[in-house]
Amino acid sequence: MNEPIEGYIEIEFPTEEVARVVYESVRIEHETVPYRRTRASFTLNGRKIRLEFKATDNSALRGTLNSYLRWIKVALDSIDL
Amino acid sequence: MNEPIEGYIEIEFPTEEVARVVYESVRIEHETVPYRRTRASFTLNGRKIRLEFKATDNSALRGTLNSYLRWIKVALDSIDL
Amino acid sequence: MIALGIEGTAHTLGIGIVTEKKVLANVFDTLTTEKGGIHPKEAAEHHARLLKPLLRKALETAGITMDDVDVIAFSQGPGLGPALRVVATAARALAIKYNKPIVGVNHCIAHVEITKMFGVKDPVGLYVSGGNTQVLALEGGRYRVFGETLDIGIGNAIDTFARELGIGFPGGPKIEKLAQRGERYIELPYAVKGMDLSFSGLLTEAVRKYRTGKYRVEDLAYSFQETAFAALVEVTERAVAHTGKEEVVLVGGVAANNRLREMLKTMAEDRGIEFFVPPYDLCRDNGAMIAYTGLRMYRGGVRFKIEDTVVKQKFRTDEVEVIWE
Ligand SMILES: Nc1ncnc2c1ncn2[C@@H]1O[C@H](COP(=O)(O)O)[C@@H](O)[C@H]1O
Ligand SMILES: [Mg+2]
Repeated sequence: MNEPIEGYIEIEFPTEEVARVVYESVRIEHETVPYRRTRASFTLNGRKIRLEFKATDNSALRGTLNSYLRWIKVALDSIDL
Repeated sequence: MNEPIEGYIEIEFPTEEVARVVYESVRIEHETVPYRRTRASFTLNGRKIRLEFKATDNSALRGTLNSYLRWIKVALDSIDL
Repeated sequence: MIALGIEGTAHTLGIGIVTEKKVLANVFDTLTTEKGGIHPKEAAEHHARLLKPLLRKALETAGITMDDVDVIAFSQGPGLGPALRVVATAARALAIKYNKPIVGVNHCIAHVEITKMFGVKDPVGLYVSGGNTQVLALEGGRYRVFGETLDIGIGNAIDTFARELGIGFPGGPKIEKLAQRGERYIELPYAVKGMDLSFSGLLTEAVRKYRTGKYRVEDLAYSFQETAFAALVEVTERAVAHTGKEEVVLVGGVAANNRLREMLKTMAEDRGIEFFVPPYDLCRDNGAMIAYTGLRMYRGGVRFKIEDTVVKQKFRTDEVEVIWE
């Protein structure tokens, strides 16, 4: 499948502080993703983190979404002790 | 993690016909997803299929996105012989 | 008439293409895992990944194109939800795109129906596989279940026992080999419970005895088979007696077992009825049996709307009205 796919995922956190901490932890991963078949922008906006993506490969997109959601979960879990 | 997450995924197909076949094949699955921790709307608009979602559970969202993307891929693969 | 069938209730994705008389193609790929066991999401992923290559291979083997196909059949259940959904979605896409009728097929019934391609008319079926163990036959317009496992399938019981003995998955063929060298019958709990079967007690006791270190594994494997298969044959024989049918067929992955074949054949001979086992590729989970059953259903007037193609994880054998006979 090589259809253009686009979209975003936005997550709202309870405080700006939490959003910032999660954002900073995941940003490192975002910036070091080795090679991409999915183009993604990853931004912080107050209490919200937003992942925008464009892909032409369904499986690659799934991989990308799974990774970001997992990183966000891990980051959140580690400050949510 | 129980932060509200929302977003959409939109896929553009080469023709309205392809979009329609994929949409109709996946629609039944969409309508019969057994239990939902993710709310999703699934719509066809010309050459585009759009999945909008809202969730408060990161893992549930991952499961949902994986399922829909898998179904879409399967439908498309089956008609691309 | 030509039917294309997609099977994907468990770990095997199969695509079959058949006519009334002949299998034109029957291709598969089975997801194998170290441990066996049930992995619904992995099975779904497997099926999704292999669908296109297998579809192509099936059409190529049969030497036809989708335009030549008259009906699309798919395994609607029972089985693993995520795996079933992949198969149903693929079947719908084919049916909608090529404007062909679609038919949802009950997996257990298909295992028995395929024997009719070989001239079997109205059998009692013993369907034995990893997850399923069922004795079924047509009565009053439906396939009735005359006995089934109350816990695990016979295949799973064998595989679990094999794992305990430290021999790999699938254990069936290896247990069979060991059993051939068995010399002494060791008492194990019998597996008939009322009209039904139960293999968990037998399994637990066999494992317990093995762990004592007092028994030869060959004897245990032999005794395990003898006990389990005697129960299967007993329940099958009862169904034969009850229905008065004159044919018995053995289907499902465990049908590979020669000792089980022999015991069932003996029962059939004693009763003066026919015994039949299809070629192994039509015994195991496969697309041809789905295609063939779908073809018979369609010819017999069964019609599905797209809305009727919802998967049925717990699809019961006796839910289906057999109007196609
Ligand atoms: N020769 C055999 N004897 C007993 N069980 C077998 C034999 N060959 C395969 N099996 C079993 O058949 C099952 C797989 O069949 P199925 O579930 O229909 O795919 C597994 O549990 C295998 O261990
Ligand atoms: Mg089976």
